[in-house]
Amino acid sequence: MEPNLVTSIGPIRLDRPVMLASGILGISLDVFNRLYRSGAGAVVTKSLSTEPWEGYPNPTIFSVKGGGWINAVGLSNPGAENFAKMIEPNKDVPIIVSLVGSIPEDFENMIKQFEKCKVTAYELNLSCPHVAKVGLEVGDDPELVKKIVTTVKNSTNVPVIAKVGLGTTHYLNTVGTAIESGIDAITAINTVRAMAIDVETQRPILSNKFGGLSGTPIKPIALRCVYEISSKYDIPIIGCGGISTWEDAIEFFLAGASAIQLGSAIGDNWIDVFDEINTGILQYMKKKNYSKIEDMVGLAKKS
Amino acid sequence: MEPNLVTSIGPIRLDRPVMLASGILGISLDVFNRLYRSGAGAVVTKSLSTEPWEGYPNPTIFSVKGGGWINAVGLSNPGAENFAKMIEPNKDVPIIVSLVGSIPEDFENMIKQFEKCKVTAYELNLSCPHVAKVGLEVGDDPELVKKIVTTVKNSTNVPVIAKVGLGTTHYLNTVGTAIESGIDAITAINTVRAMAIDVETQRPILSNKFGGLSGTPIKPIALRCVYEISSKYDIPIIGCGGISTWEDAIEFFLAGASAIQLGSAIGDNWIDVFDEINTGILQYMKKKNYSKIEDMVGLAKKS
Amino acid sequence: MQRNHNHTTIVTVEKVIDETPTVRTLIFSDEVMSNVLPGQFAMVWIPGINELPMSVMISNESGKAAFTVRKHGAASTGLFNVQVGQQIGIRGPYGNSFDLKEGKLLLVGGGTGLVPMMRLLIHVKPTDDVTVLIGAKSKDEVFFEDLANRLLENNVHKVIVSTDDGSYGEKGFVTDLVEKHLSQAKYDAVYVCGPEIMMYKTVQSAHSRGIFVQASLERMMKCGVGICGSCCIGEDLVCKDGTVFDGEHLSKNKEFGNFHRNKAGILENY
Amino acid sequence: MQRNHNHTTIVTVEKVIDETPTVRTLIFSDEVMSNVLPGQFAMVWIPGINELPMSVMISNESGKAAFTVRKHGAASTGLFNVQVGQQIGIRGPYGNSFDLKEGKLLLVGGGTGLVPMMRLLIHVKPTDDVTVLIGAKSKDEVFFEDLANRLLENNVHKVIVSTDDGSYGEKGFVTDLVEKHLSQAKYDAVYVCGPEIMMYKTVQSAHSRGIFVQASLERMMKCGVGICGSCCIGEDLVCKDGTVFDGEHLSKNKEFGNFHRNKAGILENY
Ligand SMILES: Cc1cc2nc3c(=O)[nH]c(=O)nc-3n(C[C@H](O)[C@H](O)[C@H](O)COP(=O)(O)OP(=O)(O)OC[C@H]3O[C@@H](n4cnc5c(N)ncnc54)[C@H](O)[C@@H]3O)c2cc1C
Ligand SMILES: Cc1cc2nc3c(=O)[nH]c(=O)nc-3n(C[C@H](O)[C@H](O)[C@H](O)COP(=O)(O)OP(=O)(O)OC[C@H]3O[C@@H](n4cnc5c(N)ncnc54)[C@H](O)[C@@H]3O)c2cc1C
Ligand SMILES: Cc1cc2nc3c(=O)[nH]c(=O)nc-3n(C[C@H](O)[C@H](O)[C@H](O)COP(=O)(O)O)c2cc1C
Ligand SMILES: Cc1cc2nc3c(=O)[nH]c(=O)nc-3n(C[C@H](O)[C@H](O)[C@H](O)COP(=O)(O)O)c2cc1C
Ligand code: FES
Ligand code: FES
Repeated sequence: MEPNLVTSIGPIRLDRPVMLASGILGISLDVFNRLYRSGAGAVVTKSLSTEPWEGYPNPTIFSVKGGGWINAVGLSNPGAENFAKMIEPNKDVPIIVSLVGSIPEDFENMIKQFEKCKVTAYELNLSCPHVAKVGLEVGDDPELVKKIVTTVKNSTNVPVIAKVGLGTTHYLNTVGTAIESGIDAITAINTVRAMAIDVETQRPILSNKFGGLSGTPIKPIALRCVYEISSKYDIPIIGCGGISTWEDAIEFFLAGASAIQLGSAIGDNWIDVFDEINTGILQYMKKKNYSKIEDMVGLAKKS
Repeated sequence: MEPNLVTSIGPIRLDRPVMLASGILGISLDVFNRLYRSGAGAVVTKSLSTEPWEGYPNPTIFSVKGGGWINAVGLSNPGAENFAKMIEPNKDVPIIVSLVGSIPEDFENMIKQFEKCKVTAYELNLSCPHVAKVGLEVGDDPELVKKIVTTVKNSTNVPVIAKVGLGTTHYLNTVGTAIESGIDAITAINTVRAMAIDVETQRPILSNKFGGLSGTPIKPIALRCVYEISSKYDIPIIGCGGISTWEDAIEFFLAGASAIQLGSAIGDNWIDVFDEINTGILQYMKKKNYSKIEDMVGLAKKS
Repeated sequence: MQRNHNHTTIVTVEKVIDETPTVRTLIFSDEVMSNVLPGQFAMVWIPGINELPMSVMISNESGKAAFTVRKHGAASTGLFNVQVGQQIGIRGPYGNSFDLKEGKLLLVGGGTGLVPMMRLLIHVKPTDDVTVLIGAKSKDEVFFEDLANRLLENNVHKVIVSTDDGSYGEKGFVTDLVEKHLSQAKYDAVYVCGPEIMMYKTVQSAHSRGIFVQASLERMMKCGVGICGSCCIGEDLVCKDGTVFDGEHLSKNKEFGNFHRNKAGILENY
Repeated sequence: MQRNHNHTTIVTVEKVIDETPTVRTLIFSDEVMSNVLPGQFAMVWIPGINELPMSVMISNESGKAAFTVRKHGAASTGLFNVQVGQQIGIRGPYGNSFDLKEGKLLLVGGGTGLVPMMRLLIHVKPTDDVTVLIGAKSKDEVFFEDLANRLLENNVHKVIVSTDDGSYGEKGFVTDLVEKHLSQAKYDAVYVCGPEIMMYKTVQSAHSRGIFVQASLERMMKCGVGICGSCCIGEDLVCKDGTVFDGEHLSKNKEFGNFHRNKAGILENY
């Protein structure tokens, strides 16, 4: 049988398993359409807040000598309301709307804005490592995670994903809390808190000093997180972190992810990366005689 | 004034600020002598336990495509007693003895073995991410950290360093606990828990499945840890993680480290790396008109 | 080791030239930047202040390059205020470049949009017949007129300035001049860089006549490398797909000439 | 993209040859490994079992290489049991190689220590006069005698086997043969690989006579890349500084011939 790339992440069904990660090229419907045509199975929007945010001043992104990027864009975004209006015309693209907020009501209010939109899922950003009062600061507080996930699950029938990362509370506990509160899937991981200093001018380079490390350096860390989550919990997982080749994608499937997201690879290889990875996955599936992505999910745990 | 490389890490005074990190080439006095002659300011021994350990079966080390290494040697070591005998003849090399254990008595007993040895400092490994019941599992338990540091400080006059890393308890809390308990300095960071899967054979590559990521990928993470520690606490810091060039070394000094350690760079550039870094630091100091390492420690926090 | 264009290089400003009360040119040594193509830009870090996209200006000394900056908000004013001897960080070059045609060429520039035009001029063939139209608000704001004449001294050429208030050169908008020139002679190609409305009208004038035209666009740029999305215009990313687009492509883009995105990514009218 | 020698490459075992009841040769295709220098080794991963250092054996087909393994503990038995069609992972080649001299050469090998010797033989010049001494416990354990003769068919050569029990070839230790040969004729160089005591005595015999001698050492190897330290002998790391050392250097090393380190890193007597 010819293999196909269809995958299910719990209630979410996608024609292709490689998505655009949140925050990368994620502010315009026209660009979403282009990425979808380029092979992305879904696009995750920039994390949206109740109000528009300008984000931090530049420099907001830094290219690490050893590979990867450190960014502190500071969650700049047009706000949920503006964004919802912009994507209203969307018919074709599976859009996953990423949300940040500090209290359950933030999320509830934002979801209301999207009532007229085709939304494939919501992704709760519980893991941005460089903005105060949202992201990781929320993810690190188990009580708050419980309240937010419960509230969001009560306000929508659209599937809800929690995105976790390395914070001060162990991400496995956050995953556990989210599952107890009814989450549909987990995205792991966000960027890892990091920094860079310029030796000539002797200053931190990013205007925010600290940022999030993404790209190839974090792949081995992200992979172990996916493996640890899938070993401990029975929950659909979306792997994210440093994926840039089809081999990387397969590693994440074998570790237990049903789909993957990528961002930094676009900065290195531009948007052709989606097609390259899709093609590589299909060839691998043919060689190993798999008909669907599911056939390989979690295989590395058997050994 | 001609700059020199002398540095003080609290009570520890070294002629050169670049040390060999624990676990790298760290089991033989002859090799320590060679590394010292090659430019290392001190050598940290392999982490020693009360009894000899064989460690995990091979594969115990994996070279990551994007750079860096994942290792799970499993703290193989000849045990404190054998090791102490071996280094007894040492006169020249500043040796920092790294210790792992599960309870305060383990550390106390090991330190007794070294009574006849010239030991520059003890480094308590509270952060190995891949061996059960020691390392991070100890570092993640604040009560245990308190007891161990207090016990060790009571059993020796030699300076004591705590080595921290990214675990389930936030490392900044571990640092705080260690400081309250009388620690003399902090080494940050150890390897970061990670894994690799072979897509052909579909298995985790390391025999222990999980290992610790070291080398260039973790540099931006280690650097932010040093910056965070030095911003929050007044404690001498030894920076460690992904350092492979003199620029890396300077970044760590600017972030607040008084000395640095390196390991993985040896796997990439062999032991000439010590001399290269020493030379680069001296040139930088000349250019910036510094006479001693201390002149640049923490400068990046001023901006 | 070859320089990775994404890694910031620190350079020292060696000379500062006041072009107008609000525009300065800062010269520095950098082999890579001295050789960028017309239309390419750099991300310029002013330590402690900001980082912003800048077209790379030519220098008359080899191995050197420059930025010509108009002071505006925090970032550009920060760069404007950089003194001789101070260090700035540069990464790039980024973006594509103009497609150089031969024959009768029309170059249209306004303000710092003249920067890529000056770099274009060092690439024209001696056989090209080149007309440069410079638009400015008033006499005070005119710069690079002499430079353009000097760069074209071996060509059949004209450099014409127009000011909105007529205080120098011809009176009126430079886009009216464009319309006039295109209706009076047959041009082989038109190149434009400047305020969006200037580019929009120039592209319209040329494209409607079937003349090859290219514009170098500006949009909010945070990363410069195709990651952050801040520079999108329709489905294009100016930093990766541009900055240079041709008239054919632009005439289908609904945002060109009408909208741009602010720092939060919200569409705003021009 | 060129292969990074530290990244594991998966290859499939294509053929297995029983050399003795406890020694097998496993052949696989790999351009890089087919061209390694004599003395170099690979780290060989048997998925799910272990990873161990192996000298790279020659193959008579181009583009192919092999491992000749004696079953011993878990790792080597795992490799010994790999079937045709099974996959193994390889990284390397690691280590330095023998310095090839010309003239009258003496090669001394025991057991799987013959592997680097066979690779040395494909590099000797047709004008070299080559003597190969093979040491084994008993007749059952003798292998590569025919291969050595075949590889040397265009040279003036001798291949002499000795067994401890005299069940084949000459009776006695191969090191006695070494002593005999070195005292009877003038050799230009001696190369040895095998059990440490064989290497130690061979080095002594040659070095004490001022003859150039090199040995390819074995030590516990976990990483193969100079990180873990498990392969140290005195101040040398066998994986990085070796595996080949010359007699001059070895004669000053107090551990050579006397001690090796076990898996915990404890010095043990040979
Ligand atoms: C490819 C490119 C080349 C450029 N070349 C030059 C040049 O050679 N000389 C010159 O003076 N200017 C140039 N600019 C414009 C310059 O980057 C902006 O004017 C400057 O960033 C404004 O920042 P500010 O903080 O001073 O102003 P702000 O007060 O922050 O903003 C003023 C306006 O400038 C725009 N802007 C702000 N930040 C950016 C940004 N990071 N990227 C793009 N636009 C921004 C916005 O439209 C904003 O409304 C170029 C822009 C681009 C995209
Ligand atoms: C550079 C080099 C090349 C080698 N080439 C060959 C070869 O071509 N053919 C062959 O059969 N053998 C070769 N060996 C030896 C082989 O690697 C060991 O015999 C094997 O690792 C033993 O492992 P085991 O688990 O089977 O035995 P164990 O029972 O674990 O150990 C048996 C003995 O082998 C040694 N040993 C164990 N593990 C290792 C290890 N990882 N590295 C080195 N020594 C070890 C120890 O001295 C131990 O006492 C080579 C070794 C080295 C260092
Ligand atoms: C510039 C940039 C902006 C990002 N913005 C967001 C965001 O708004 N919300 C979020 O959940 N993750 C954000 N991320 C994290 C990515 O979605 C992703 O988790 C991370 O980059 C790791 O994946 P990668 O290595 O493939 O880039 C951002 C990453 C980058 C590089
Ligand atoms: C093979 C290997 C073994 C290690 N063993 C130890 C150890 O025994 N004790 C310890 O505290 N750290 C150990 N580490 C961690 C290093 O000391 C160091 O913290 C880490 O590798 C980061 O530095 P690097 O990037 O310069 O290698 C080991 C690292 C490696 C690669
Ligand atoms: S500036 Fe970030 S995508 Fe273009
Ligand atoms: S085998 Fe690890 S250092 Fe040689």
